Amino acid sequence: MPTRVGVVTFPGSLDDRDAARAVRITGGEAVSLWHADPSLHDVDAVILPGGFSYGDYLRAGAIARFAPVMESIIESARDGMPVLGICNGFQVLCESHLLPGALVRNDHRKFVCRDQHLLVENAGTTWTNQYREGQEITIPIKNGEGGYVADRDVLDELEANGRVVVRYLGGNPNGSQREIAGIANEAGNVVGLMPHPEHAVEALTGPGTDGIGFFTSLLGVREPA
Amino acid sequence: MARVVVDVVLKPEILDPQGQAILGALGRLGIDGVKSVRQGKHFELDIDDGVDDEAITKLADTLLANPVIEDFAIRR
Amino acid sequence: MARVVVDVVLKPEILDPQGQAILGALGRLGIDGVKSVRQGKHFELDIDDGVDDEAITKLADTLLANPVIEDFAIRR
Amino acid sequence: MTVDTVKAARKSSKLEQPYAELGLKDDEYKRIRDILGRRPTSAELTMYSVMWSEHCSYKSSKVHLRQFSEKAPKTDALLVGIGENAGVVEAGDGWAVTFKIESHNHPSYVEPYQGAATGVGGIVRDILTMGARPVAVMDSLRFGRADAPDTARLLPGVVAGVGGYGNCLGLPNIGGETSFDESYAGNPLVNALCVGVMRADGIKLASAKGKGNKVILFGAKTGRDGIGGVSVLASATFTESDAKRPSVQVGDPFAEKVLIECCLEIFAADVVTGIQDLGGAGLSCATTELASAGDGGMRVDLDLVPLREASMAPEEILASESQERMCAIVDPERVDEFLAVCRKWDVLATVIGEVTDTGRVQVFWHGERIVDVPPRTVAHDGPVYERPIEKPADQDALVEDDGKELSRPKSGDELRAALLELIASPNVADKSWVTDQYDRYVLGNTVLAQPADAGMIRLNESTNRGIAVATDGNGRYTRLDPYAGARLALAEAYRNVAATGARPLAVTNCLNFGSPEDPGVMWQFSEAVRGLADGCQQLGIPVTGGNVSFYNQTGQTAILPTPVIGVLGIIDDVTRRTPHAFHTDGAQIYLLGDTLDEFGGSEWMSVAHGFLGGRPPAVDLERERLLADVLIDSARDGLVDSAHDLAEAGLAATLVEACLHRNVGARVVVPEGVDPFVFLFAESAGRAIVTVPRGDEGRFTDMCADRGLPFARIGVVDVLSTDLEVQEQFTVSLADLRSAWSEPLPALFG
Ligand SMILES: Nc1ncnc2c1ncn2[C@@H]1O[C@H](COP(=O)(O)OP(=O)(O)O)[C@@H](O)[C@H]1O
Ligand SMILES: [Mg+2]
Repeated sequence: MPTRVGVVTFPGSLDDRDAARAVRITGGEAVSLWHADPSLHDVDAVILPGGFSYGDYLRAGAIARFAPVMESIIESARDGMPVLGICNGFQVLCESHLLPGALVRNDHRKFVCRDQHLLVENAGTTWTNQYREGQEITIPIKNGEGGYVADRDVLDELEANGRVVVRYLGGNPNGSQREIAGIANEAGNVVGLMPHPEHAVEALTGPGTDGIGFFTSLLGVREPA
Repeated sequence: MARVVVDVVLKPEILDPQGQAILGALGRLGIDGVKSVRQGKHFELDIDDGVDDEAITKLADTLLANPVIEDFAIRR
Repeated sequence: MARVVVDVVLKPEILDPQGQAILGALGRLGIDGVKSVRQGKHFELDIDDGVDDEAITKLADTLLANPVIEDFAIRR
Repeated sequence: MTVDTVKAARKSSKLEQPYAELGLKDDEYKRIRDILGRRPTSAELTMYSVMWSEHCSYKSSKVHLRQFSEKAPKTDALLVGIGENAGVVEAGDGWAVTFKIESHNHPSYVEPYQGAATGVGGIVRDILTMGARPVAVMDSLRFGRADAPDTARLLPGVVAGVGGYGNCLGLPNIGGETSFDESYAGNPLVNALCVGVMRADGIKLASAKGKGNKVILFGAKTGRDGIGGVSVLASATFTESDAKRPSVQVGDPFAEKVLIECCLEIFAADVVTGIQDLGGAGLSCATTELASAGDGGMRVDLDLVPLREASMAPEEILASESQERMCAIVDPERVDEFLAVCRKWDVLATVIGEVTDTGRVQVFWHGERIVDVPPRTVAHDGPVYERPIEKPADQDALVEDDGKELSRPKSGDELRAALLELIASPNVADKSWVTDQYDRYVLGNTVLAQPADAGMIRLNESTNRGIAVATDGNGRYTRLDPYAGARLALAEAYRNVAATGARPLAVTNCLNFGSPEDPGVMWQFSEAVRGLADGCQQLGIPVTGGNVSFYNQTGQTAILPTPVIGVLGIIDDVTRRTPHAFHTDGAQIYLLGDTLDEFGGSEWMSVAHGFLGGRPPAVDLERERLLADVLIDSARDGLVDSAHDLAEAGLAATLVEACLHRNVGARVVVPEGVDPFVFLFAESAGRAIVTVPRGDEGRFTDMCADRGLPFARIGVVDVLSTDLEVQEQFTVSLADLRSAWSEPLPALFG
C-alpha cells in the first residue's frame, strides 16, 4: 500500500495540484482534503500547500487556521502525524501555533519568485531524512510574506535544538531572521518551509529535482528500505 | 516630540476585499453580530513639536493615503 | 448598532519595512521632523449592540491580530 | 426616489435627456428614439450610451477590423473565431486552447495597482467564459522614459498589480514586454493576455437560449465601480448626496480564484447552456449580448441584484463595472445543482431573470418595466463610423530623414562601449526586477518563462503536448511605417514562438492608438490593421480575437502607434523545446538570415542619438516562414541546443542574453566583408542565432542549404570562458556585461 498523503485545499490554495503531483511522482498516493471537511480520510500524512488562502488579505494563513480540517490536523499533528506546510502552509502552521514565530511582509516589500539556494541543516526530520546535513539544494521560492520572525529566545531555542531545517544561502530573499527558510517542531514530524519543493521535482518544469527529497523522506519513514 | 496617528480607510463606495474576507470568516468562527468590517491602515508617527498640521496633512495625502481610493483622518 | 475600531500594530521589536520605506520617502518629499513611522492595520466594525467587550477582545486577539507579532487596541 | 419607466417614457416624449453628458452624439440619440419609437427611459439611455461607447461598440475600428475575417487564412484548427469572448484553436488529442489580449491602459494610469490588477482579472474572465481553465498570463507594458517621475509612480504599481492579481489567482506569468518611450508618458500601456485550455467539446458560448431558462448572476456583489457619466442620470432621479464620481475598480483576486474553481466545476457538471462574464458595461453588456446571440428575449428583475450599497439606482446597477461577476443561463431543472456548486465555493448566486421569446430584453424594477429594447440594437448594431483618414503631414519627412549620416562606432573600443551602453538601455536591460515579482511556477507546467523567447506550458503530462505564446510590438517601427510595423510585430512574435520549437497557429492583438478623431491616427490605425491582416494571411495563421484601445494621447500628441501582437503555437513534445541560452561547450553558433544596414527605428539610433527616422527594417514573411520551419524542424530532430531570435538591439543583445543566462562565454567572429557595427547592432528582421552541438554541423547546414535559408557560422560557445569575445574587435567580461545589463532597472525602481 502506498503512503497516503493528504493535500488540503482551502479556498485560495494554489499549489495543491503541484503538491499532489509531487506525491504521485515520488510514489505516494495523494488524497485531496477539503477545508470544510474535518475528516482526514485515513491519510498517513498531510501537506498544507502554497497559495493565498482566503486571499491572505488579513495576514497570510490567519483565516485558514480556523477551517474545520485544521482542527483535525492540529490534533493529529500533536499525536505525531507528519505535516508539511509549504509557503502558505507554513504560515498556516505558525498561525495555528503548531510552529513558533510568524511570517511577515518581505523586507523589500515585493513579491519574490526565484530559484533559491538552500542549506539543509537538519536531515533528521520526517520530511528531510533523505538529504545529508550540510547539503546545498536549489528550490524555487515565491512569496510576499516570507520573512520569518520570532523572539530571540525562540530563535535561540530553534538553533540549539536543530529545529532550523533549511536556511537561505547566497542572499536573504525576504528578510527572514537568521536566514531561516524552514523549521520543525520539537518532534520533527511537523515542518514548515517557505521554499516550494513541489516545484523542483521535474527537470522540465523546475530548476532541477532537488525538491524530491522532501517527499521521499516521508515515504522512507513509512516503508523502510 | 509628539505622537500623531493617521488612520487611512477606503472610501465608502470602494470595494474592500479585505473586510469582506474577514466578515466571511466570522461566521465560520461562530462570532455573531458583526454587520460589516472595513480594513484600513493605521500609522503611528513620532514627530518633532515643530511639525505643523499642514505638513502632516501633506504627508498623509501624498505618502500614507492614496487619495484616488482612500480617505484619511489625523489624530494628534 | 455600534461602531468599534480596532487598531493593530506590530510589536516594537518587529521590523516594519513599510514604515521604514515611508520614513525614507519623507526626505525626498522635503518633510523634516518625522522621527519614526510605524504602519499597522485599522479595522472598523459595525456590530449589534448585544456584542460585548469580551467577544470583541476575542475577535481581535484570535483573528484581527496575531499576538506573536502584534499588539492591538480597541476603541468603542 | 422615482424611477423612469417605459410607461412614463411614452407619456413624456418631449423630456430633455442628458445624452450628451453620457457621450452620445445628436444623431446617435435620434437613432435610439427611432429604434424605440419613443424616448428611451433613463435606464435604456444608460444601456445604449455605455454599449455604444467606442470601447464597447468598436464604432471607429469595425470597418477596418473586418479584414481579419475577410482575409483569414483557411485553417482547420480554428474552432471559434472573432466575435466571441476569445477565439479557440484546436491543440490536438481532443484539447483546445483559447487566448486573448486586452488593454487596461487608462485605469492603470489613474490607479496603477488596481488598474493593472483588474486588467488581469478581466482577461482571465474572458478566457474562463469560453469554458476553459486559465493556465497562464502574460503582460505587455509600456511607460514613458524610464527615469521620468511619472514612470516611477506607475511602473512599480502596475507590476505589483499584475503580480498581485495573477499570483493570487495561481496563474503562472510566462512572459510579456516592458518598454519605455517618451510618447507613453501620461499614457502607459498595460495589455494583459491570458491563455486557457479545455476539451474541444467543452466550449461554452455567450448565448441565452431556451425559453424559461434562468438567468443567474453570480460572483461579487454589484457596487458603484467604474460608473462614469451614468451617475448624471442617477443623481437626476434622487437627491442623496453620496459620491457620484466614477470610482476606481478594486480587484478581489481571491473572489476571482474561487469563481474560477466554481465555474470549472459548473462546466464539468454541464449545467449551463450559456455564460458571459461581466466586464466593460457590466450587466448592460452581458444581458444584451447573451440575448442577441441567443433566442433574443430576456426578462430581468433588476431589484434582485445583490448590491454593495443599497442606495444604488437602476441606471447604476446596469452600468456598474464591478469585477469578479459572471452571468449564466441555466435550465430550471438544473438550477439547484448550479446553486449547490456555488454554495460549496461560497459564491453568491442569484436568479435575476429568465430567457423569453419576446425578442426583447425587458428589465423590471420592483415590478415596473424600465427597459424594453431589441437586444441587437444595443449589443451589435451600434453606430459604425468611417472616420476620415489622412497620412500625417510629417510622415514623409520623417521617413526621408534616415539618420544615415549620424556617427557610428568604428574601433573595437568604440564598439565595445556602444554595446555596453545599448544593453544598459532600459528597453534592452534585464527585466528580472519586473518578472521576479511574478510566480512562474504555479500549476507545475511551466516549461519556459521569462526570459525565454516565448512562454511555454505543458498541456498534458502524459503526451507532453504543449503550447508556446509570445507578444511583441514596436511603436517606433510602427510610427515610421504602420503597415510594416504591424507586420514586423507579427513576424517577431511568430519568430519567438518558432525559436522555442513550437509551430505558430493563431494570433491575438491589442491595438493601442491615439484618438480616432485625428485623421492621422486613423491612417496609422488603418495601415496597421491592413498590415496585420495581410501578414496573417501570408503566414497562414488567423487572428482569433483582440482588443482596440483608442484615445491614448495627451492633448494633441498621440502615443507611438502600438499594435501588440500575440502569437500562439503548438509543440507536440515539450521535452524537445529549444532554450534560448548557450550551455554546451564547443557548440557552434550560427546566424540565420540576412543582416542588412537597417537602423530605422532601431534601439541604437534611439540610445546613441535620440533619433527616430527612416524606414523600419524590411519584412519578408516568406523568409520568416522558412526560418520558422528550420527552427521547428531542427528542434524536433534535436539538431540545435539553443535558439534565440534577433530583434531590438540586434545580434549584440541576443548574444549577451544567450551568454548571461547561464554565465557561459563565447567567441564570435565577424564574417568577412561584413561591417562589424552593422553585424552587431542592425535590426534586420527574419534572423535568429542557434547553437549546434559538435558533430551535427553538417546535418544542420545541409538542412539550411537545401531549403535556401542563409546561414553563417559566427562563433563557438566556450563554457569555461568568462568573456564574450568578438574577435579582432574587442573582448568584454561576462561580469561587465552583467552589471551593465542587470543593474539599470533595480537602480531606477529600487
Ligand atoms: N483588434 C482586434 N482584432 C480582432 N478581434 C478583435 C479586435 N478587437 C476586438 N476584437 C473582437 O471583437 C470582439 C469584442 O471585443 P471585446 O469587446 O474586447 O470583447 P469582450 O466583450 O469579451 O471584452 C471580441 O471577439 C474580440 O476578440
Ligand atoms: Mg468578454
